[in-house]
Parts: sequence; C-alpha cells; structure tokens
Amino acid sequence: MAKELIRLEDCVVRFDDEVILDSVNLKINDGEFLTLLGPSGCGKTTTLRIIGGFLEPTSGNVYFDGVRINHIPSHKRKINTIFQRYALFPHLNVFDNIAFGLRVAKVKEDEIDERVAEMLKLVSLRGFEERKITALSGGQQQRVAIARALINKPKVLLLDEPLGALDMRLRKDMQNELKRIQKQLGITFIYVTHDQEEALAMSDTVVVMDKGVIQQIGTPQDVYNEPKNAFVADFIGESNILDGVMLSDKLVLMFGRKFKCVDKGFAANEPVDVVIRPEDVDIVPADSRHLCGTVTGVTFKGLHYDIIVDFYGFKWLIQTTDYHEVGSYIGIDIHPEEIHIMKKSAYSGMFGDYSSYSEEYDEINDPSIVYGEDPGEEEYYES
Amino acid sequence: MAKELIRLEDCVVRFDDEVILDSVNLKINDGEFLTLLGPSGCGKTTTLRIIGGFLEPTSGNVYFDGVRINHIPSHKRKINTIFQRYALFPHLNVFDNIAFGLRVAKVKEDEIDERVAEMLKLVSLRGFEERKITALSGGQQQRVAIARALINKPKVLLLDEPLGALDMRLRKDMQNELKRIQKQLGITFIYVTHDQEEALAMSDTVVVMDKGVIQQIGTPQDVYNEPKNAFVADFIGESNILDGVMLSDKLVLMFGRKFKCVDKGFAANEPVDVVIRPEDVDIVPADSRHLCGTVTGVTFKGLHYDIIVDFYGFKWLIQTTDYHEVGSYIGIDIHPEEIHIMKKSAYSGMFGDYSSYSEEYDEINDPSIVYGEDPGEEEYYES
Amino acid sequence: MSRALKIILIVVLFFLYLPIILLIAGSFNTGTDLAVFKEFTFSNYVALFRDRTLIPLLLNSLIVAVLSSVIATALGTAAALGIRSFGKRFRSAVMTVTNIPMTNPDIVTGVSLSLLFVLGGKLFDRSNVLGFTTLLLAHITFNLPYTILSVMPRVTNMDPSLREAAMDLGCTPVQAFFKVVIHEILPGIVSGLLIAFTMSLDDFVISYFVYGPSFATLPIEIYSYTKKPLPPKIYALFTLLFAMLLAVLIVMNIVSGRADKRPRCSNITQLVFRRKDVEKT
Amino acid sequence: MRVRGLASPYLAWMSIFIILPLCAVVYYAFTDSVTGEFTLRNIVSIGNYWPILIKSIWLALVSSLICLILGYPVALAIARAKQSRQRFLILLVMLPMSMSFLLRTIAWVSLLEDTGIINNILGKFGISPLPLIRNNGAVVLGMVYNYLPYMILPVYTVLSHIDPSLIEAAKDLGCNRTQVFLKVILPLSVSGIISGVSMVFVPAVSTFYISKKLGGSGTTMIGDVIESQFKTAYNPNLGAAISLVLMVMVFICIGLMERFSGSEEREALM
Amino acid sequence: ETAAAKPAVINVYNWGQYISDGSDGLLDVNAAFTEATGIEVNYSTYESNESLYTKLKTGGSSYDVIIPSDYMIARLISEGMLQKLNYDNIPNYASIGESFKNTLYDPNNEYSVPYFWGTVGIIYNTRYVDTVTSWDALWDERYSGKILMFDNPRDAFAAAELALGIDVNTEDESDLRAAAELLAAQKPLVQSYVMDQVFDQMERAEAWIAPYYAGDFITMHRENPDLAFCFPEEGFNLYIDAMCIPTSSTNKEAAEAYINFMCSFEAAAANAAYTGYGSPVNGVAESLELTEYERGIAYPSDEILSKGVAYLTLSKEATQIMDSLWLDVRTDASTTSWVTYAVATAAVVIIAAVYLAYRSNKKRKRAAKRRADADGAR
Ligand SMILES: Nc1ncnc2c1ncn2[C@@H]1O[C@H](COP(=O)(O)OP(=O)(O)OP(=O)(O)O)[C@@H](O)[C@H]1O
Ligand SMILES: Nc1ncnc2c1ncn2[C@@H]1O[C@H](COP(=O)(O)OP(=O)(O)OP(=O)(O)O)[C@@H](O)[C@H]1O
Ligand SMILES: [Mg+2]
Ligand SMILES: [Mg+2]
Repeated sequence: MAKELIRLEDCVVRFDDEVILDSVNLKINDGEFLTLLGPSGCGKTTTLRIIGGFLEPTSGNVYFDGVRINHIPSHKRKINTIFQRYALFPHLNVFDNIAFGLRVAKVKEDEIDERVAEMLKLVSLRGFEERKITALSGGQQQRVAIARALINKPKVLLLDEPLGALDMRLRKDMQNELKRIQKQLGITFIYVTHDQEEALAMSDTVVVMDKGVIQQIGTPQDVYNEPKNAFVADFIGESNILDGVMLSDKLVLMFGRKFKCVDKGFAANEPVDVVIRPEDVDIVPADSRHLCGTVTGVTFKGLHYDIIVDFYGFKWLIQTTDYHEVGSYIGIDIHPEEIHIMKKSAYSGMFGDYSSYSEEYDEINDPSIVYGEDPGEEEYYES
Repeated sequence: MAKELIRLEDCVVRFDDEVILDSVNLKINDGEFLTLLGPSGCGKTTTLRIIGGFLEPTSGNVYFDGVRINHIPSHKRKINTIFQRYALFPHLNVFDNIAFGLRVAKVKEDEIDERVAEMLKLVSLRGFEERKITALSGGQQQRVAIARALINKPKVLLLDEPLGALDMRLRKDMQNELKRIQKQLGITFIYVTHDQEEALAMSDTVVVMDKGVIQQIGTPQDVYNEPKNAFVADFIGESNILDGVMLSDKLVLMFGRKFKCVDKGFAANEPVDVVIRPEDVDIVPADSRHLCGTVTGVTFKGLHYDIIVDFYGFKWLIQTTDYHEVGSYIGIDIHPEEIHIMKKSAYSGMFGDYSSYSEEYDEINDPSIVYGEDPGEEEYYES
Repeated sequence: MSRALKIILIVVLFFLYLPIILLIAGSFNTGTDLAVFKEFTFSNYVALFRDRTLIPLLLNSLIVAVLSSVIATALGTAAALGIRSFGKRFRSAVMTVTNIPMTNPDIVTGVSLSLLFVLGGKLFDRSNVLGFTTLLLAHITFNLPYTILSVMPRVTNMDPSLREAAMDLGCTPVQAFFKVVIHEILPGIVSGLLIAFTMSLDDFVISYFVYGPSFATLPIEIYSYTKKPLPPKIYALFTLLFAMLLAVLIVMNIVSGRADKRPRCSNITQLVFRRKDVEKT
Repeated sequence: MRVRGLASPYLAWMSIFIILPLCAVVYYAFTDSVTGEFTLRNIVSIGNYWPILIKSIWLALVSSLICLILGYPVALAIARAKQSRQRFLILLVMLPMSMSFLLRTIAWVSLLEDTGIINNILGKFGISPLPLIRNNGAVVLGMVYNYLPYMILPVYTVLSHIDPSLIEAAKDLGCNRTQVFLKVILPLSVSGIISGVSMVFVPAVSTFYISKKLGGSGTTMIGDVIESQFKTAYNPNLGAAISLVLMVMVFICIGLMERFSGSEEREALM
Repeated sequence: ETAAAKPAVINVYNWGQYISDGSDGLLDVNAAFTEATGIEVNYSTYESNESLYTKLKTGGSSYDVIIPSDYMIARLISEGMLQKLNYDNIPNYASIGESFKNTLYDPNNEYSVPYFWGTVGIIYNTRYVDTVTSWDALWDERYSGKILMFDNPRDAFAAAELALGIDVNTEDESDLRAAAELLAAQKPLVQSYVMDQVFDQMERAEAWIAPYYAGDFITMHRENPDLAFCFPEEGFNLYIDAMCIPTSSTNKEAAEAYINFMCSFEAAAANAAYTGYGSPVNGVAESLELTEYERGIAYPSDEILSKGVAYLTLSKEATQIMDSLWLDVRTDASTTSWVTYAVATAAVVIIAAVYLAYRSNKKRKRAAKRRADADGAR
C-alpha cells in the first residue's frame, strides 16, 4: 500500500506567462485515495491533466513507478480519467461507451461482452446496455463514466469533480458508491473536488490547493484539526480565526487573556493565528470563570444551530445542538486541545470573521471597542 | 408581515400531456422568505415561472395582492427574478446590466448613476462598473444578478437556485449576504434550491416538492422535525426510516419491541413509518436495557463521524462527535420526542436504508435473519 | 497530420481563388481572352464607367440584393424565433417545407414562381406584373431558407432565460428583442445576411423567369451576352465588386475581432476616466 | 406563447411562395401540354431520359464525394486553427462565391482548354495538351469548384462544436490520433457530412450551366433537359414532370441518409 | 390624345449586345432616341428566340418592341401574338432594302420591320483545313475533335439537312430522322456544341472549323487572319431579325416611333458598325469601313444570296420531334455508357445499403444476445 506510484516534482505550468501551477511537489502511493481540494480556478484540473498526460508541465518532472513520463502521451499511460462533465460519447450507447477502451485495444467481442456485463453489475446499470447516453440521468451518466474508465483496469483513476453536477442526495449516494468501488478494486484514486465535506469523507489524503500552490497535504483529520494556515482552516469547514500572541509554549494570549493550549515550538511573543472550530466550543452558563458574550444571531441548520456570539465586539460562530435565544448572555468553554495555533501567513486576517452574520454590520469597525479591557483578572480561563 | 401577497390556487401545468405541476396550492405572505425545495426536475422552476409570469398555468389561478394575474405578462408584474444561470446580458457591462431595468423605464441618467452606485455598494461590487460580464467570477456574476433585480425595487424577488454554480465557501457567504439583504430591504423572497441545508438555514417557510406535488409546507423546524412522509424525512437530511406498528397512542412497535413516543391519533395496530434522525441517537455502553448493535462503518465528516450500526441486520446511520471503532458493540438510546411517526405513503420503503454503506451489501436480503427474535423480554426500552 | 491538413487547406484555397485571380487579371488585360494576357491596361475600367447600361443594372442588382437579404433575414429571424417554440412534429414539418426551395432545381422554382405571379397578375387584372416587386419577392423566397438555417442554431443555443430576464426587468417583448435577443443571435443574422446577399447578387436562373421589362438585374444581362465575346469591362465590374466585398469583410472582421478582445484586468484609473466619459454624455 | 406569432409571417409566406408553386409544378406534371387535360404521359415519357437522369445522379454523387474528400480536411484544418483565425478562414472560403458564377465558370474554361493556360504551361515543358475540358471530369471539376464551400461550412460547424474533452476521453481510453479520428471525430461529424453532402448533391444534380460550358459533346445533364423543356422546346409540362421526379428522388435520398445515420446524434450535439 | 400625354416609356426586348451602346466611339442609340423623342427606353435582353418566346408566352410582362428572327416571327404571327404595324408612323420603312420586304415570314409587310440580316456559313482555319466549299467539311474525319457545332436544334438540323440536300423547312419525320442520324454520325468528331464560345475557340485555333454567322466572322477574322469563311454550295441559312410589336404592348405609337428611329441611317449605321451584322437599311453597307474581303462576306453578292434559304416556322409536332431527336443526339443514346452509369450508381447505393443494413443487423443481434444472456443470468 505504501509503495510510491506517482510523483510530481517541482511542476510548474504557465499559460501566456501566467503561472497556473507553482512548483507542485506531490507523492501518490499505490492504492491511495487522494483528493485535490481547492476553490474554483486553483489549478486542480491542471494538476490532474498533467498526471493524465493531457498537458506537459512547463518545467518539472512527472514520475510513474519511478519512470519519468513527461513525454508519454495519454493513450500510453495506464491511467484513466473521469472527466468534469463525463465526456461520454454521444454517438454510442451505454454498452458501446463502456466497451470503447476494449475495442480500441482489439479485445475479442466475447470477452468484451463479459467484461462489460461485469462492469454494468458493478455500477448497478444492468439492463441499460442499449440506452442512448442522452436518455440517462446525471447519476446514471456518472456511473457509465466510471464503468468506462474502470473496464480498462487502470492502475490509477483520475476523477475531476465527478459529482459536481449532481444534487445533494445523489451526491451522497455516489460518494459511498465510489468509495466502495475503490476499496473493492484496490485502485489508486486521484479525486478533485471543491467540496470540503466530500474531500474529508472520502479520502485517505487531502491536498489543499489555492492559487496554484499546495497549501497543505495530510489526512482528513490532520487537515481539519491542524490546519497549516488561515486559508486551510477556513476552507476546511467553518472556523473562528483570531489574532493571538504565543506567550510561551502551551500558552496563548487572545482578547488580552491567556488560554491554555497544546501547541508549542513558537518563538516567545510570536504573533499567531488561532483557530477555534465552531463545534468545539461548549456553551456554559455565564459566569466569571468563562469568557462571556451575547448571542446576536441564531440559524437553524437541521443538524444543529449556528449561533453568533459577540465577545467584546468580535463575533464568533458556534455550532451547537441546543437552542439559545438572541440576546441571551452565555459563557463558553474551550478545551486546550481544541485551540489550534498556526503561524502567520499571507492569508492571515482574510478569513474567519463572522461579523457579516449579524445585522450590526459596522460595529466591528468601531474603534472605541478595546479588546482585553479587563486584563490580568485571572491568569487564564480554565477548560 | 402576515398579509397574503401571492396565492396559487389549484395550479396545474401540463407539457405535452405530461403533468408537470399537479394542483399546487400555495400562499406567500408579504416579507416572507419562502423556499421551494425538491430534487431536480420536481417542478420548482416551473412554479417560479408561473409566479414570474413566464408561464401560464394550464388550469388554476394566480393571485397577487388579491388580483388574478394569470394573463398579466411578466414585464407588468412588480416581481423580479434571479435566473438559474443568472441570465446576465453578455453584451453589456456590469453597470449597464444593473441599469437595464431603469433604462427601460426611462429613468433619468443622473438618477440611474446614483441608484446603480447604491446597488453596487449593497452587493460590494464598487469599482466593477466597466467589467465585461464574462470577466467576472461566478460569485460576482451572482451579485450582479441580485443588483440587477433589486434596483427595480420589486415587491417580490424570485431566486432560482442562485447559488447552484458556486463552490461551498462562496455559497455559504452568499447565503448570509442574501439573508441580510432580504432583512434589510424587507422584500418577499421566493427561493428555489435542491440543497436542504440551504433551505433550512435561510427560510421562514419551506415548501418541499416532489414530482410536481407539494409534499409539505412548514417552518424549517417543522419540516425537519415533523416530516409528513418518508420522502420529506429523507430529503431533509439523513434519516433512518423503519417500519413500525402503532400499538396505541404514544407506543410504537419496531424490531418486535415496543418504544415510547409522543405521537398519537393513529388507529390501533396501524402500520407506520418511523423516522429517527442520525444525530438524535445517543450512544451508550451496551447493556440489556438498550437496543444493541455492532458498528460496521465509520466515516470522518469533519463536524462529526458517520457511524453505521447493524441492529439485527438492519443498518442505522448514527452521527456522533465521538469515535467508535468498527466492530465495537454499542447500545443506543432514543428520547421518545426523537421518535417521529409518519403515516404510510407512496414513498414508504423507498428511503432510509443505509445498508449500501457497508461492504456486506447482500446481507440485508438474507431471509434467515428474523427481526425481533427475543420479544417480550422487556416491555419497552427506556429512554 | 496537422501539416498535411494545412497543405490541403492551402491547396484548396488556391483552387478556389485560381479563377478569381484569372478574372481579376482579365480586367487589366487589353484582349478579351482570359487565357492570353496581352498588355496591362486600365481602359476596361474606363469603359466600364462610360457604360450606361451596366452601372444601372449593377445598381438594380445591389438594390434587390440588399432589400431581399434584409427582408429575408428579418422574416427568417422572426421565423426562427417562432419555430423554436412550436411542437416537435409541427416544427419538423415546417423545416421540411423550408428545405424544399433548396432541393428544387432553381429553374423549377423560377418557373413556378413566374406562373404564380402571372396568375396573381390576372387576379388583379394587371398584365404587367413582372418587375421589381416580383423579382424582390422571388429573391426573398429563395433567400429565406438560408437565413433561417443560419439563424436557427444561434436561436437554439441561446439561453432562453435572457429574453425572460429582459421582460422581467420591464421590457415589452419587442424591447426585449431589440435590447437583448438580437445581440445574442447577431452572428447568425450577419452570416445569413451575407449568404443571402451573395446568393441574390449572383442569381440568374430564378431571376430570369420573374423579371420584367422595367427592371432587370446584371446576371440576366450578362447571360444574354451571346452575340459577341464577353467584353472585359465585365471583368472590371466584378473585380470592383469583389474588392468592395473584400474590404467590407475585412473591416467587419477587424471590428468584431477588436470587440472580442476583452480587457482582462482593467486599470482603475482607466475605469475612472471612462466613467467620467459616460457621465458627460 | 407570444413568440410563436413571430413565425406567422413566414408561415404565410411559405404557403404562398413555396407550397402554391409546388402545387403548380404537380399540376403541370399531370396535365397535357396541348389539351390541358389530366395525363400520365409526361411522367411516363420520362423513361426516355433515364440515361441522362442516372448519369446526372452519378456525376453529382461523384462530385459530392470529391467535395467531401477535399472539404472535410479543410473544415478540420479550420476548426483546429486559432479561434481568432477561424472566422477569417471561413470568410476566405466563402468569398469566391461572391464573384459571378457565370464568370467563374468561364474562367475555368480558359484555364482548361487545349490552348488554355494550364496546357500552355504544360506545353512549355514539352507535354502535349491534356484533354482537360469537354469531358465528364471537367463537369465534375466545375461542380466541385462551385459547391465546395457548401460542404466545408456545415462540416466545420459540426467539428467546431465537438467537445474537446471527448477527444481527450478517447485518448485517455487508449486511442492514438488515427483512432481518435475514426472512432470519435468522424462519427460525431456525420450530421455535418450529411448536410454537406445534400447541400452539394442537390444543386449539382440539377445544374445546367456548368455542363454546357465545361462538358463535351456528350455531356448533357438532367438540368439541361429541364431547362430546354422550359425554354427552348417550350414543353413546361414535361419539364415539370422531370423536376417532380428529380425532387422526389432527392428527397428520398436525403431521407434515407438521415434515417440510416440516426438523427438522434444530431440532436445530441445541439 | 396627343402623344405627349401618353406615358413616355417603352419596353424594348432585344438580343444581348445587339445594339450600339456608345462604346468604341459609336452612337448610343437608345440615348439618342430618348433625346430625339423624349420617350424613355426600358431596355432588356434575351439570349435566344426560344427564351423570348417563353417570356412572352408566360405572360406577366408587356413589351413594346421585340426583335425575333424570321421563323419565330412566323410562329408569333400564327399564334396571334403580334400586332399589325401602322407603317404611317414608320416613314423610315421606305429606306429598307426591297429584298427584305415581302418575306416568307411576313409576306404582306404587316407585322415587322427588318433590323438585321445575316447568313450562316462555315468558318475555318486555313492553317489546318483545306479550302471548304461544302457542308460535308463538318463531317470530315481529318478534323475530328476540332469541329464545333451549333448548340441549338434548328441550326444544327439545317446544316445536316443542307448536307443531305433536304429542305431546311421539312416537317417530314423520315427527313428529320435522316438528319438526326447524320448529326449522330458527326458527334464523335465534334469537339463541342457551342454558341458564343466559337469566338474564343476559333480565334485561338482551339477548334478549326465551325458553322457560324457571317457577321461574327468579321470580328474573328480581325483577331486571327488565318480564318476564312465559306458560303456552302448546297445553300445556307439567310436570316432576318425584325422588329415587331407584341399584342401585350400598351404603347404602340411610341413603339413605332422607336422602330422608325432604328431604321434611321444614323442608328442603323451605328448598330451595323457595332455588331458587324448586315443592315437592311439602304446606304448603311456602303458607309461602313470594311475591307473588300470583309464586305464580300458581310454583304455578299446577289448571286451568292440567291442560295440562301430562310427558316420557316415548323408545326408544333415537327418542333417536338426535332427537339427530342436533338436531345437523343446530344445525350448519346448509345446504351453502353448509360448502363455503366446505372450500374455504378446502383452499386454505390447497394453497397452503402448492404453495409448499413449489415451493421444495424449485427448490432441488433448482439443486443438480442446480450439481452438473452442477461435473462439467463437472472
Ligand atoms: N488553456 C488555458 N489557457 C489559459 N489559462 C488556462 C487554461 N486552462 C486553464 N487556465 C487557467 O488556469 C487556472 C486553473 O485552471 P483549472 O482548470 O486547473 O482550475 P480548477 O481548479 O480545475 O477549477 P474548477 O474547480 O473551476 O474546475 C484558471 O485560472 C484558468 O483560467
Ligand atoms: N418546456 C418544457 N417542455 C416539456 N417539459 C418541460 C418543459 N420545461 C420543463 N419541463 C419538465 O418539467 C419538469 C419540471 O421541470 P422544472 O424545470 O420545473 O424542474 P426543477 O425542479 O426546476 O429542476 P432543476 O432543479 O433541475 O432545475 C421536468 O421533468 C422537465 O423535464
Ligand atoms: Mg476543474
Ligand atoms: Mg430549475
């Protein structure tokens, strides 16, 4: 499983002097489910096209099984792709679409029949052989695209936002199906999405990209719990991102108050970004032992309520399953493990601000509010 | 606020003898944020087009402020629309797009300049006046569409999946922005989406549709907590839907065991659908007082884990923030208020089955498993 | 492979332009024979401008070509917009009938139209119906299928909600067409117009049957030049015409090409500057 | 709903100027030229013209094929050119059509004659004059020359609308360039080929000027016969009958082509 | 009632390039007419007697002056399509040569005023062709592939009939068939059937021998002095194109004024100089700048002219027989060639059909098999 299959080394892509991919280094292991995650236009498809052989990097190397494959055309790579909009052949029916790769490889018709039947079973599309592609729903087209790619027994399957066009329910179902197929066949999947939930739910490894640069590579838990910078923190789920100062190892200053945490290795008094996930905040009755604030907004989200709480003019998002009225005064409690410290980056100050949630839009800019008016009252807030 | 503004009365729409909308009755109040929610192709856009005046219902009436408006063309209605793919005019720049309605109404250029500037401020697009529409990102296009519709000061704004094309983060931001604008201007919003989270987060009233029929109308809480049938239960979030028999008021039989609940008014021994939300299930140590099962799957979802638990061969989805290993034996606990009873409907048996989550795909069909093997052991499971 | 394609493209273009080059050369030739270039001269152009029949006939041709292509394009555009909203079966029936003039030999179209006009003339008791009007009607008729077929794809590809958006913002259907829809289908309209214009300018067969004594076109006159070898001033005439069309097309190409190049990122000062310009007007 | 009304002027126009004349043709085809009574004689006497009809169809078929063979690569080359250059190339292909058809044919005559330009040049190399004109080949050449743009245009339109990701998908599934062309591009452009072939075949089969100028002593086309019936022999009834038969045959041909190649694909592309 | 009160426009329908239009420093005849009388001229052109006939027959347009050839005039008269002229309005008629009056087609001088006359002879290139005296030269195998022939049935048949010694106005079917056979026999020798292409092809020696109009010979001769002209000994066509007024004319007086003007010396001289054809107006021939050789051909002696024969209009049946025989000649009814085409066409169609049928059949079979397999699996 841990054997390296594909490696991108310092890959740079330029279009018309515009840098689209900036020095991308990426290692993909055999049998891994790796997801490229990032906002639209960040270079996900471009990365995939390099691996698929549809694009040669302007500079840098691509290795497959240790062999440099920069110049090997796509039809000679043991890699298959599911395209962003499926790219099914409209002139062929379901059967012929799936059989396409085998026919090109001049496989015997008998064997084709057999293998297509097998694939159709795998994607639960038996009985659809003769259907025109245009007479299929989005989800069915999706599955034909999967079958068409898988029938060639590729070592690697590239999937470019395969679920983007589907509605929520269908998307969830297909996520499970894809995961099941990957496990069943043991193929390496390189998956592109801009949906963080999808990325977290399906992958072994998540690669977060922005503006052609890889921001973080890690397991879903890593990326979610230990984001490397404000961009990742914000892109992977909701986050409250606060300015802090690292007083010493395991002690951070926010709102002029000291909080215990578990991170270390920063310089003394180094300014940092502090991430606190909305669901990691526990609401407790307001008292002097806790940081207290006023609820300024509540939204029902099905699973939970989104609550906006105003702490000295800075608005936090808190997710909880219990209802709290607008105007109620509450305290909060954060475990030291839930306080994530990040080095300052180019993204600092750009994300994690929930002020726009509330009606008092302009209040955040009110210069009269001074953070940490009552310092030193307590050493730190206990968990 | 509670004044009725728009009413659809028995609206039927047929295309080529196919019934697209079947006897839709709907009341929309002034200043309300009403969302039409349903899967693709269920008739949401069609409903909106009737209100907007782009389509006359085959039969039935449309009232606006008490006046029948079936035959009034769209350009004479005080209703504006944000179209599914924005429908911005590609030959005009941002300024001219937004000014379009005013120019048609022959408003003076001075006033146009002023009002467009105001709108651009509202949607945070100042400085983009001269941009070509094609040089805007999806989110910016979206905001131009909003500005273009709002500048005409409509009484009602129709929004047809305005956020469908945006990525997750942008979608969240725009949701907040739209909600803010609606509150700020006090306009009636009729909003179409197939994203249940979006519907729940934004609306005063949610209208759940399927196959051209309104399935349920209610507040987000109503729809989520008291779904009328299996379709609604399943479409609004994840649900475990089980067959049950209503033994008497407040007592339901599932798995051959009796459970306390809070619903009443069913016939004795009436077969019913029972909905249990995955997040409403509490996991407790396995003991004889609780329903116990084996964990067969765990997926990390960022906010929580999705856990599949096998109870006598029937798989439940449970959402929890605590990790439980695959193979561990656990008990569950359900409050009587969390057990929702629904009458049987055409949708019964179609949803709420999480068997495909697990690898042992075929087990569900194993006829050797008998539900409720140990009946009468206890009267019912306590909460 | 792509080099082979390029070579074929160049060869075919050469093939297409070979006779044109010959005719242009012929317009500067002192002799009447295209195959033998005797001496270079402008005298053919002088003769052309002295000629008192060709120029008016050319004007006639241009008038008919312009009017018929504009009317056919207008009718055809409206038809394409309308046909799109028909049911599937009726739509395909209409399209079949639309194709008839294209599958009919020209001469049959010409004869049957002339019969129709004469019959119409008898109904209205006019013995002299053939003339400008009938010529125009006939040209519009044979131009219509081409305009419809070139506008149709544009209309089908257009996002229908653009029109609805315009109406939503208060446009009447007519305003919606002129303010929005027309911009979307313009390329189709322009190419339809061009095709119709050239077809009409060059038509001889159909025109022959429907023209009258009071109004003829250039191709008819040229076709009847059987008594003597073709005078080279004819080549001069068509060379001029060709040059004019070429110029128009090049200008159009440059103009629309410019419009295509959108400013990628706009300079803010430039924006402010332009904004002021708008305010002034 | 109201949009539908936009087509009504055209529908009226169509019934007056297309359907009514068509009825006139049918009426003429079935009436006697002298007595004006109903007769099948015109239709029956078409038998005399079978040889010409078949030869015309053959030459038109050959021309359409050559147009296809020449036009397809050109369309492909244009579709693969830079976006900004495509329109220019298309205009370049269309432009020769704006020069008078009669003159262009005359120019071909002076090129192809025994003492024409080409044979003159060949003569300089000591090659004796080739029989370039006054044979079927010259007629085919004339037709190809005149109708080639009608082939290039529709094929180009279809080719330029093929989703590039389909081509990538084919490569991804193991196709080399030739296979991509044969298995994806060609089948997807069938609708363009069909409309191109019919746009060339239809006018070619009924042409009459080209064969007069470029044909030899034996090259008479069915178009010439129709013309002579209407103009020289003044027997419009027979002329109408021949054109009716021709029209029906053309319709059947085009109908068959579209049926066999499946019109769904065309819809799929739209 | 005065002429001035009438609409002063007339519609003139003439052959193409058959009137002096002001080029080569000659008189612009139509303009001069308008200047002289104030009557505007709508001038349009046709390319053959038959198209003129078609146009008139179809109706829908009214012409005031037309200029058909002799046999067509007879036909138009017999079909009642011409008006009698009021010769009082055409005083210049007096200057028309006597030999052009009381013609076969208009024996009583009621309907027409001659415009031009001409002869048909054989033009040949003296470099390649021995001196020609007879129509037989057109059947001379030595000139195979270099012979041009008329591309209209009447002139072509006349040539054959004259060669055979048959009356050019015969309506006898066996005579016509004999002529057709002769034409068919000539066909392998013929380079092409042409009309106005004669000019280029003869001037450039692309072809060596061709029957054509004497007036056009002068033009060609000036380009290529090797060319010579012969009045065949068997006889030849002598034709007259004459101005007439069709019944559809609404402006007869103005039309007669136009006809009168065309008979004036200036107009006739300009036209004769422009076209090269023979003018029937007295004195015009003498005024033209022609060499002696040219004059002998354009205006031959009475002795030669006496061999000329005029075409008469043929009955409808004879015309149809001639047309269909002509078509047979032109289309080469020799069966072998058309069978080849038929077989080739059929082969293409059948191969295509079989291939398509085979493909769809195969597809259907495979689909059926698949379905059967699937059922079996269930
Ligand atoms: N052929 C090209 N020429 C110029 N720029 C290009 C080209 N292809 C892509 N780009 C640019 O490269 C950037 C990255 O594109 P890419 O398609 O990789 O984004 P993506 O992450 O896949 O986005 P999405 O989620 O929208 O698919 C974009 O800004 C795009 O405009
Ligand atoms: N003009 C039409 N002719 C025929 N059927 C139509 C037409 N417009 C819509 N339909 C059909 O009506 C049904 C409902 O369409 P509608 O557009 O209202 O769906 P929707 O709920 O908006 O779906 P989506 O989420 O995909 O936009 C669909 O099945 C569609 O195929
Ligand atoms: Mg992408
Ligand atoms: Mg919709």
